[in-house]
Amino acid sequence: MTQTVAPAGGEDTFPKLLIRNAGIWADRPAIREKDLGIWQTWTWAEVLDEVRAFAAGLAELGLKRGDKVAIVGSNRPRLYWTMCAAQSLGAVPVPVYQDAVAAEMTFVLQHAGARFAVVQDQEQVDKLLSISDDLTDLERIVYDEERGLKDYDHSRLHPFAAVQETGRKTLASNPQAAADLDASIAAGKGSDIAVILYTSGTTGQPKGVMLSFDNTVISAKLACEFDNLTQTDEVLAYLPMAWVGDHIFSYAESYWSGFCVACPESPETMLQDLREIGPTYFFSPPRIFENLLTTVMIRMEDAGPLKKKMFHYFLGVARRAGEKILNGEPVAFSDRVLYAIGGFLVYGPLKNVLGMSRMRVGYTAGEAIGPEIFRFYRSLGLNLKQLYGQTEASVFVTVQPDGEIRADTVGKPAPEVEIKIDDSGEVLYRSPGVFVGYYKNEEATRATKTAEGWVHTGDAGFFDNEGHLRIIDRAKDVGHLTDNTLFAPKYIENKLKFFPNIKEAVAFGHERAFVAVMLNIDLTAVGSWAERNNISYASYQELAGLPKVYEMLEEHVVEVNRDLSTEPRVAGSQIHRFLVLHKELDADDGELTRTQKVRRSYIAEKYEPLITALYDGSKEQDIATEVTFEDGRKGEIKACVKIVDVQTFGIETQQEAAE
Amino acid sequence: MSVMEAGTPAAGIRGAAATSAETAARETLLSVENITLSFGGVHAIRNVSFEIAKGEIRAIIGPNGAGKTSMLNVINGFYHPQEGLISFRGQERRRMKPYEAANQGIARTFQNVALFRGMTTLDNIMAGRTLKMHRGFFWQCLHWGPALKEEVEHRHKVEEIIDFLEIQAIRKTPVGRLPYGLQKRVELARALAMEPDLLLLDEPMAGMNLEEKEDMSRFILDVNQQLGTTIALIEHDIGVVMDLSDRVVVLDHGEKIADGMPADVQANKAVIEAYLGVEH
Amino acid sequence: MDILYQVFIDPFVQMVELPDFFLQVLWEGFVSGVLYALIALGFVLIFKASGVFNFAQGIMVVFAALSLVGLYALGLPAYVALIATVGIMGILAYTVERTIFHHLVNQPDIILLMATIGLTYFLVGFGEFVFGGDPKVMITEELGLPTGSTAFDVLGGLVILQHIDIAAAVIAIIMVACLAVFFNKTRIGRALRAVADDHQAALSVGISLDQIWMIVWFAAGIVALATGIMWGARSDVSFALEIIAFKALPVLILGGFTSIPGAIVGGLIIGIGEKLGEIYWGPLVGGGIESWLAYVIALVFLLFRPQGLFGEKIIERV
Amino acid sequence: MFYREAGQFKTTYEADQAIFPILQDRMGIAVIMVLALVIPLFATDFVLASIMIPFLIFALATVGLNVLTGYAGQLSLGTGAFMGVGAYACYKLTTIFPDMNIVVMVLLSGIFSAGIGIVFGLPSLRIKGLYLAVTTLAAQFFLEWCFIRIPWLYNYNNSGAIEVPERTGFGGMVLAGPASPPITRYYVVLAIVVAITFLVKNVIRGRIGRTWMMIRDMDIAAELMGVRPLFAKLSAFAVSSYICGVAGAMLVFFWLGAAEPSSFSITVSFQILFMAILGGLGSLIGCFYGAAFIWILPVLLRTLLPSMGLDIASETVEHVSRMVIGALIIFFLIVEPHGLARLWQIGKEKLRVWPFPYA
Repeated sequence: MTQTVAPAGGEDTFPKLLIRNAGIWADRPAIREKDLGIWQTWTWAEVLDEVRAFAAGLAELGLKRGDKVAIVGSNRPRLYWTMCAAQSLGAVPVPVYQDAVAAEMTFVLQHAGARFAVVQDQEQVDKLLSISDDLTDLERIVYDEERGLKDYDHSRLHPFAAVQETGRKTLASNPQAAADLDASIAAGKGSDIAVILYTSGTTGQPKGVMLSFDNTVISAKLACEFDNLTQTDEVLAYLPMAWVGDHIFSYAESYWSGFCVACPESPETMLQDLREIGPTYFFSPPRIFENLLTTVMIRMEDAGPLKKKMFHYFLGVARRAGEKILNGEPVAFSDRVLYAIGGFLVYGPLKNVLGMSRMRVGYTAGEAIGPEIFRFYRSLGLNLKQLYGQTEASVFVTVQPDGEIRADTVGKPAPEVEIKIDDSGEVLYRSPGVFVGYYKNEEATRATKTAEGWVHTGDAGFFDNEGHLRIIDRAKDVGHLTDNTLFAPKYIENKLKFFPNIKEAVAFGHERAFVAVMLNIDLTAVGSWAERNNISYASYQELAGLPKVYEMLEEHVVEVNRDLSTEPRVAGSQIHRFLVLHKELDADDGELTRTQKVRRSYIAEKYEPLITALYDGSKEQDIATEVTFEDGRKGEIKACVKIVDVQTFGIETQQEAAE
Repeated sequence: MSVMEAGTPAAGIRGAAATSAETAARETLLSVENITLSFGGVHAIRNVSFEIAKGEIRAIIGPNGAGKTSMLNVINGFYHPQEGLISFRGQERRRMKPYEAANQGIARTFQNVALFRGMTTLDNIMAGRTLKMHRGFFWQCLHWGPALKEEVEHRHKVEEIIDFLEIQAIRKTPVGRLPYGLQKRVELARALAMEPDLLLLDEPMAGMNLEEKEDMSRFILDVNQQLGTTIALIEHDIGVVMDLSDRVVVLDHGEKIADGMPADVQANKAVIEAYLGVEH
Repeated sequence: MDILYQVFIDPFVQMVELPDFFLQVLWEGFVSGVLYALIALGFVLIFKASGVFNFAQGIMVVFAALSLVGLYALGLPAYVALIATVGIMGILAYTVERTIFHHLVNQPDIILLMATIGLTYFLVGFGEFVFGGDPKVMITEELGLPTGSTAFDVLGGLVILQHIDIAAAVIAIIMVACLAVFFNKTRIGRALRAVADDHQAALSVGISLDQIWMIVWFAAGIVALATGIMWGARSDVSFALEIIAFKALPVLILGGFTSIPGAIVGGLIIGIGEKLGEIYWGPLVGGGIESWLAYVIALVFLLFRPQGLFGEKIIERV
Repeated sequence: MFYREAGQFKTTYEADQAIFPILQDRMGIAVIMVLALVIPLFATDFVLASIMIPFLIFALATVGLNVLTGYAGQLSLGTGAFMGVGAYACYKLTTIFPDMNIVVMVLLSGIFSAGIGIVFGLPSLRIKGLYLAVTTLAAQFFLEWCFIRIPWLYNYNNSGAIEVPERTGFGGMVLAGPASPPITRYYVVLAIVVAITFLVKNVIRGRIGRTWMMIRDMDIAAELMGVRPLFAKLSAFAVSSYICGVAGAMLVFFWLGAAEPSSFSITVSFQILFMAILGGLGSLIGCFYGAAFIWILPVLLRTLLPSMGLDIASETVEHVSRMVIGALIIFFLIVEPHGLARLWQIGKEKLRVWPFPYA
């Protein structure tokens, strides 16, 4: 670093933290990206240099305090730098889901009033240009990858490198510009809006959650202290940048504790990259863990019989002893020996192949994880914990402390978080991370955040005897059957989704006589099963309708019923009928949110005939559905969906609950 | 937005009128004049002349056995025509070794994938850099100092090509294990690694499915537009030829029967008789 | 200048001065050429039908000769031993096909070649294990082959022809004739040619590749036996004979790998050339050049005609 | 199973292109090197002189052949003769310069072998495959003939053989000759073999090695990419012959102590070829496996069979071991035509993706 940098005026904003980091960890890696075959690495000092150059370049292009900068693309160092560069100028970054279609993007960019957009590549540029008539505020687009954009009109398009180049020149030649930048950084304060994150929202239009520096910096600080994160940790940033989880874990915590963030080469190579980096701190929604487990099981199907036997034997040992050993509970000596052998033969290699060998702390959050999946990873000796959080809370509401990990709770209140449960069972919290408000949406802010700073989570839950919070479901989704039995759809769905063959499940039953479900098969798992059994199929639809597939799924459903029957609170909500949907639920068709959550009410509306059929005793039902193809064209598929009755069980009264 | 019209890389955007004016003004990169090639009395090519302008995509089409591949073989020095002249970048040549053609900046891919099957994707593309590397045996032995520096520099170049053709995921896979479509892409990458002025593609899309063809077309256009490489290609898929190429030469039984804009050629009666009407 | 004279003039002067000796040398060369040709014939048979370059052909010659002598030593009458040896070669062909080449279908040529080298190793070990390493004497008389010699007055000198050599030439001619008839007139022979031309086509007319391979290996075994008897009659039967297998390579280079007439012509060229070279030019460099002259002849030849005497010009395609 | 690669990522091309990019491999090779260094502390002179030294020398010769056949795709049956050239060259050199360090002489003698190799490699420009085998056979028999017929080569000895005189180096250490202790010779041989193998590995992973493999895999394409066949093939012949020559010189000076022309006969050529094939063409580690297999197995058979109470004549053991080797070659060709190195590679791959059956 040749240029002089203004003395750090504190640690209350990310630009100031960056200056601090560049001072104390100048030569430590700050961010990596797998590019051109190797992990290109930037130290904190280099990151500061890049960020300053870009900030100066943006200033030259006219970016002002208070402007909004949309960031569209997958996890790239340059896009992370953009956040800090914008914040240095007092502008507010607005990360946008990069796989959103143009129409969805229009709303966010319009609503945020973004003047600048920094995007990844030609695809995103094209997307923005196609809606540019609607984006009256958007003035400039900066892009990272130059490929294919050479011949575009560059009156308002700028290559990232060129902006940085301008910035560097300005900083070098114009002391005033450098001083202005330093002043702008110094002017930033904790109460400023640091970022606006749009929540996808299970219903209605997205809302822009405004988080201040205080919110994010303090949340990051508390989390780093909670898990003892230091500058020696490594993290893989692969989740959408627009998601609060990524923002806190891959950006805020990194700037606070100085750990290194690695960006994968491409989505296709994510697992390979994960394995190479071997992060020490890992954060993921349950879906990723589910997918990994599914792949593990599928890949083991092809192994030789002996190896398969050995694998499942040691998984059994792990189920028996693994979690206890991890929790430091007493375990029989023989089991300890077996577990050690298993560690050498199975768990160690498996963790290695999954890229989790070095994982010190892992979190699953975003939605409830199936207890079996959770236990599977824990039993391998991975310190996987659950976390309950929200965008509005800068992630953290509750966290499981080390040594108090249970599959069915989301843990104790995170540091400096207060929680209360209101009369209707809804969970409310208050913390330093609580958001400033929804951007340009006073009404929604008032509806969510009380005058005393309590935030409605919208989730129903309760504290158990040990002070752990248990979330049952979305408060508005928890319902009752006509006989007033509790009906928690997500609870049932998660049990179903534990089976690798089931990719998605939607349960119905509120104010109905019994519970019925719609299932989506997992094409990878069932397809591989079909291949092994020489069953040919031409399409997802055909595979999903095969009687053998139905038989297989029926077994799974019966299994879930048996399981439910052992839990008095939910035994009444056993599944009586099910069907297998003829198409995959898809975010492009609006059936899932961009974070892959089921949009229950939309589905109920869209597949109305099927739901009717589920409850009127029909054996099959014709349906026509509109689908959106990858290129945006629409089409219609027709199918005749079979409906199956399932065996249910009497309520078993078990006394093991006290264990 | 004006940006849109200029920028969309869709295949059909090259207006015929604009292109004809453009190519006329362009300088000639390679010209073949009155080439005749025969094997033991059998004429493979008879008195064929045409030229390839700098920066264009030139297609050579014709029915099976029309002499298309032989033509490419003549251009890159693998066959030596009995008669005729070839000039490349204004320099006449009559007889040259294939590696001399490579040296002058002519690269090619092959009808039947001709990858080095014992090597990985990365090594195959590195192989394309052979001509650009110069460190001698001594440094090679040590694999250190200048030799290592050179190796790393070229690896960097190769990685850019890998990035360009989006084959990162198969970087270290032995090419023998790759599916056919990817092998073709690696072959293109290997040819690009030579940084050629003239790239000869012998049926780059043979045996590919629709999606792979679309990918390959996009890559060919990208190569032409982004890197400015002049391309001569042989292709059977008429649709692809019409979309991709600026100008088309049609051969039949070793003779040239047409030469011109895709649309003109498509309307040419002799061509329709010789080629377009024939089922393959 | 002296050296030029010695190389280019003197040998020819000698040839003219002693024409009877020259004829004798030619005859000796012709006879060894016939034997080379017979070995090469064994190679060609197998190569033509299966594309295998059978390195073990040389050792099969030794093995056949040793079996014959060994069976005779056990007390079998000569002709019974001969028939039994034919049986042994049949078993060998069957075993080789079943245990080796059946499993190596569609492997690259080099792998097949290596397998035959492995086979060579095995047969040498096996042969020595069974028959011991000592040289044996061929049972020439017992088989009713002529011994003795006849001297002819030619060009003012004597040319001596060993009867066994004449017999060898005759047997070789008969064998080639038989093979020609076999290939051209019999169903199996035509099948063999079909296989050589196109494996797929042969399979489609219902010929089992396994059978074909067994037959050619058996045929090559019989050729080996004949070669073994002839060669054994001229010298001892021992594993030193193995070395003659290497001579087949230049013969094949000259004649082409798939041509029976080529094998004959090539064998004769090498046999005669080698003898002439040894006698007339050898002394210039201290003799013993027979060991490598054949290869150099083939090599020089290759440089001018890489495809061999009877091969077709190769047009490389890309 | 043993491979724990998570967290081993590369931030530079240098690290990515290292010979052993995986930490566990580096540890493995370090263990092997340490073992190789401490073996003399435990092994008898017999083990050193009759097993380890010849094993290393043959492994080096196999490396030489592998450069030519495995990497450049040029089949050679003349390895024995090229080794002979090295041996005789070294003998003459040390006769002329008796006071020079013998290790230097050994390394220099390879140059003569390389020269001869280039001469016999010239036909490879026009001749391919089996046809080329004839060229190398010509070299084999012609050179063998030279060793017999040119008395100058063996200093006009009556025996026609060469006897290794006592030679020293590195400050008076006796390195060759009857008085040299096996342990010294072992270390010298080990050092030379490791160093040359390392250099060869470097050549192979660089530009020159790639041109060899290009010629091997698809000579026409190679030429159209600017490889000059003349240079590629001849350089392969030169490097290969150099290594074989050094191996040949070591064979005589550090192992046999004396040699006659038959020490470099076609049998040796085949033995080395077997080592290369069994070990795996196109693999350096395979050379060591192949040499170990072909050299050590018969030694083991010779020692083990009698010790199992089978009282067999030594020549019978010889015959049996030939049969076993022949059968094993065929067996390996059927099971894995690419040799022990490929088996090793497959095994390693399995361990890397363990517990999964494939990646």
